[in-house]
Amino acid sequence: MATVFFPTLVRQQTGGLAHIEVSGSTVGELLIAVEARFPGISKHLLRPNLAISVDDEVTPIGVLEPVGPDSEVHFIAAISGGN
Amino acid sequence: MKAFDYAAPASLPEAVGLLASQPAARLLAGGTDLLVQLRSGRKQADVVIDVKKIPELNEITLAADHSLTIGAAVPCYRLTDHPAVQAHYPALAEVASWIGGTQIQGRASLGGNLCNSAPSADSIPLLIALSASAHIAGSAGRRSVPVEAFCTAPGRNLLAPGELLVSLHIPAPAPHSGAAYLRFIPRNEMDIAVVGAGASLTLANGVIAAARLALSSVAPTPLFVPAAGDSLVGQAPTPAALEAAARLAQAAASPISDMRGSAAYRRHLCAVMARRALELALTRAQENH
Amino acid sequence: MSAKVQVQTTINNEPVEFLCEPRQSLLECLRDIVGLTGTKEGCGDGNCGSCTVKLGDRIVTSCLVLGVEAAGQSITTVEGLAHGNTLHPLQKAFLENAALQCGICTPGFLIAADALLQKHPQPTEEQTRFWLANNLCRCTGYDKIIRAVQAAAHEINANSGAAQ
Amino acid sequence: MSTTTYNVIGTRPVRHDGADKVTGRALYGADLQLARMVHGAILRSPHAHARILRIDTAKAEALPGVFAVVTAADFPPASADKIVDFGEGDTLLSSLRGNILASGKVLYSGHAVAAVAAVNAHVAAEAAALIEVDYEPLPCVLTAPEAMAPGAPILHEHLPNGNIAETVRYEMGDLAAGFAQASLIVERELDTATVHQGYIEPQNATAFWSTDGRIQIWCSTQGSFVARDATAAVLDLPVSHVKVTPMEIGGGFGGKINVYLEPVAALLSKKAGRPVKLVMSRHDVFTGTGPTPGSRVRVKIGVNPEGKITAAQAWLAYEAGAYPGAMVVPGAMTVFACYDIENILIEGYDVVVNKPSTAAYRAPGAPNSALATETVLDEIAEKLGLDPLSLRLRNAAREGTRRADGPRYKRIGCVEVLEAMQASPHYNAPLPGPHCGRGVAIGFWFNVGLPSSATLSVNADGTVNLIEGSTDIGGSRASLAMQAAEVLGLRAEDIHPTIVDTDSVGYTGVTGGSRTTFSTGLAVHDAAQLVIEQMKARAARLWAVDQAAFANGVFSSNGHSLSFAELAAQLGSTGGPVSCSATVNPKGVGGSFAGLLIDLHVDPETGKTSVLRVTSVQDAGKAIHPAYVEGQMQGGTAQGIGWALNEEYFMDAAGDMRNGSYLDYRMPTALDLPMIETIIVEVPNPGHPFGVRGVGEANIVPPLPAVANALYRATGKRLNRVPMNPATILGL
Repeated sequence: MATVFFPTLVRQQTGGLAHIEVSGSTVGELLIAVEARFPGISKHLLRPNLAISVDDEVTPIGVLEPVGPDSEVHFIAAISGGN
Repeated sequence: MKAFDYAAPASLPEAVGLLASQPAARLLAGGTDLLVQLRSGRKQADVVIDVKKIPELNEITLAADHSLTIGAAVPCYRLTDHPAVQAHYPALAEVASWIGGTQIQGRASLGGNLCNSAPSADSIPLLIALSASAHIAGSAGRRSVPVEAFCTAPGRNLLAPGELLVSLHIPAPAPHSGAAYLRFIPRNEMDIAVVGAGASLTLANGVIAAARLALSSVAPTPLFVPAAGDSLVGQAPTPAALEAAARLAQAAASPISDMRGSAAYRRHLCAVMARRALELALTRAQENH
Repeated sequence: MSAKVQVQTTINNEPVEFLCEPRQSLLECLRDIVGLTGTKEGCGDGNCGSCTVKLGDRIVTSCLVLGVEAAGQSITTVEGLAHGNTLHPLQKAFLENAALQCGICTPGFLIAADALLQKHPQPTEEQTRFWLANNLCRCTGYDKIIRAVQAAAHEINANSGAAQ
Repeated sequence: MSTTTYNVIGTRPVRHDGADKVTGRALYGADLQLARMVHGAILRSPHAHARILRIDTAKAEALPGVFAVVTAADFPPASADKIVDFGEGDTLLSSLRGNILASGKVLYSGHAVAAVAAVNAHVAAEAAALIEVDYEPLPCVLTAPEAMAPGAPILHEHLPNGNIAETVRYEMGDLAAGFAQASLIVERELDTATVHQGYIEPQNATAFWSTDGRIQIWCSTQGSFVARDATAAVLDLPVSHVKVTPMEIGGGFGGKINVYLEPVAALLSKKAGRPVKLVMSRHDVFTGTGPTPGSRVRVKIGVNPEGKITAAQAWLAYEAGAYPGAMVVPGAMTVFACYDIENILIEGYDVVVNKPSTAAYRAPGAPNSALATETVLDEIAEKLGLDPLSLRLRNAAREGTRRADGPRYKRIGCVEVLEAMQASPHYNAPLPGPHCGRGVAIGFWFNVGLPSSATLSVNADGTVNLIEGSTDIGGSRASLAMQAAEVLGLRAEDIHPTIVDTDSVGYTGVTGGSRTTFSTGLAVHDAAQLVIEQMKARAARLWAVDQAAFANGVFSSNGHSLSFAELAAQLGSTGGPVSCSATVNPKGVGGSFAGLLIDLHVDPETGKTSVLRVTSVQDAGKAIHPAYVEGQMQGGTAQGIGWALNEEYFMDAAGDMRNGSYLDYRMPTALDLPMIETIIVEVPNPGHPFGVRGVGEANIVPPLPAVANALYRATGKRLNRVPMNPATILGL
């Protein structure tokens, strides 16, 4: 089971839960499981300003990114940058 | 910038005549203040009169007694590079190398610095300390005023309509005299004095025979503080005496707070810069036989 | 609009005549009328040095000179530094020392440094920094610019020594 | 550390655009001259906060020589809450437009209100002054703490939480338990002033709106595609209707990502029927573009007697300026990013105030927050009697360390940077005398990936043309060409890089986020490998063999061999030219750590600081062109020192910037800095074939706290405000 971590401010939707273990072969599949547990949470996670990090790498393909059974998924602020 | 005409008279009478006939004229020497002011809209002109072609305004003349006449349009670099100025007026050569940067010094003049009449002008406290006078020409003739009387308010001076500054005259330095100008700026160059101090000091028989002190950026005009210099006359040049004179200068200051420094900071700096300028003037006086 | 004025100058050793309004700066005249856009405008008030040109025997910020004032004078801009296809030692030293990043301040630095080396053929670091203080660079922290000026001075002196 | 040997990478060739840039031939945006071109000027608000009651442009339009006048009313209609996203995060269209030309209210002094196109810039300025605007001035609010206070003037009615546009929060472990384990807790609050990137070339844009409905734009931008997409969004056009040609760019540092002039020049061109050029004045750059946020940051750190951090807490409020989008999120993400800490709470607030809408500036948000963390750690080291670098090493982030925002680090170089600082000659040299102090600090920046494209075309003479879309701000043509040359077995000089318009190359993200050498470099690397594959096939065809090999610049098989150039000459007869493209959107971004050592002298009577010695240390992953890596480190260090000591937006109570010129903004001159020593650390990034991390940004993070720490050592005072200028140092 992969672990999906919730950003601190999204934990209002999870009753304070910081992470959850769910099954799936892509981030998208994991999110379907997460949404089933916390209806409406996806719109707080899938925002243009949030990047999806799988196993500590920001993925450019978002919900299409494959995950393994030990994967960690984070939703982190998208960084652009200045020089 | 609004449109204007340009004239470059070749003689003083021609310039005076032009000025008299053109009420909205502005004089251009180095242009390093004027063009910025015209571009920003702070000043307007119908005609800009370039005074650099007038011979009298372009001369540096060291008389036999070492008194110095500086044409109002002489750019700073010519003072810095002038061997006689370096020899007899080291503080003047120095201040001319501090106004703006290298490029600005290719254009800016002490005459322009005086006529711009900014409270922060670097050269004015030194000119006051050196007892310089300003030679003025107008349709009513010529006159001469001490530099300390020249500025009347920020950006204002006693030039009447139709008058222009011809030259600055500095009397011959006394034996055993020295002068200095020091300014405080947060950067090391290209900055406006938060506080500046000009000092001159003459020694005779181990005591101070004469002293003059003036400050910049601490009052609506460059500030001559006669009491500070007077307090030193007849005294031995001790640190305590210099410090006391500096305190008198500080007491005379009425600084404001702005983007370049708070009133409290400026007031603090008055005493520091005045004392340091006196110290350097003293060192030079002691070296000047 | 005031009547335009015909101005005769020598720019980079070539006679150049241009027609300008009295309010136009030398910088505008060089860039917009003569077409020499190598000289840059960074501030318009003489504080960045990007528009530095040599006017007569002195460097000036051309934003603070009127075009009409240049009448009868000779002007050197960055376009006039190289001899044909041979770069000036300063230009070469700037390239070899990576003394430019964005390059916008470079023309002004080159003209100012050229004047420095004419006054002080082997300037100290302090002299170099003091002379160039009217030229702002925001990319390099000045380190490589100072090194490039010193390298160019060495090269010029070595060559002039060899020629003697 | 890097051990691979390369032929080209790591050398210092002359940059490809160098000759153009030292001879004045390089064309920057303001240098562009087009037939029938006219010139624009922008009218800006004199008020920091006011309602616009009426704009009358009649007098301006009537002035001889005027071709067009535009206001916000000229934007095409769009729904008020439309959101646009052009790859850099989402923005409300109304905010984007509102900052370009104000509508309804002006939100800062300098806010653009209207624009004019006229026969020359002087007439345009005269016409702009003839536009009549009636304002109803409103109270303004200028700092984050004031804007967050109850009863503060409200900038945007649509924000649900007053002037707080966004809140960010990161929590890890058990903060209370962590502080309970601490034997020493230090808490400090520090303010920083608004500062500007200070690029020497003012913003400029020239636009021509053609009769076929397409717009061509030439401008100074860090990202031609972002400029294209933003302009299209603002003008409600398909992106394919806009073509952006990036001109040479005179500095950016993050400040030339946002769009200010391009849509205005386009609107003016549409009305005027001619190309219109807009060039900002220096004052406009200060007051009308995005500086980087002022901030208030509070940091509390607890340590045990061994100096291990047991808990860390931060509270950050950043000034977004007029529209949401302060850099508080990256500020919060980086505040403790250098350290391995179990128990963390970080709260951040993005606060709108009546100042120019802020923009990125080199590691945006990170210097503000690192200032607090690194000065608190300095105090802790002093109180524990520990060497400040040893304290940091004891807590340094390593591979596997979890950051407060969630992910764990891959291979990073934080420890290596600290060790290089400790071993440096500078750190082991004595201070020169009294009133001197040495400060140290470190900092982190993520760096970014984002899409990049490149095309390589082999010339018959054995050279290769490189077509790319990353504007070259600091030598990236060279660092990209060198990566191509390394793969192709050529010299850097054999590659001819050209930066082209948005119609002529695949999508390429901004030159920003320290990403160009990494991401565009990867595109170049991939395209070069495709070239090699195709050329190997040609060699095989030529020699009638199944396959050919390529090594060290030579194609070979069965005793045959041809150099790259020799084979290039035969491409025409073996099937035609070879040209390969690659577009990447990479993972594997490697973050960079940087450190600074600085020695200062403070004049105790005036408070004036002199910078005596500086050493900048940074993990580059792999330095492709070491001279330009050093250049980035030196430049970021100089900017950081300027920020620390003297730079600031000096605002009066009415919200007017009183020092909007280079004279009074006080950026460092050549006389204000010593030589800047550099130590390049190379811990290769496993996510890049050459190990590149990117070096544009992390170097500006340590200077603020390093200066503060050095000032403390020199004066005995812990200052709580940047700039730490002479008056601040004396408390006057």
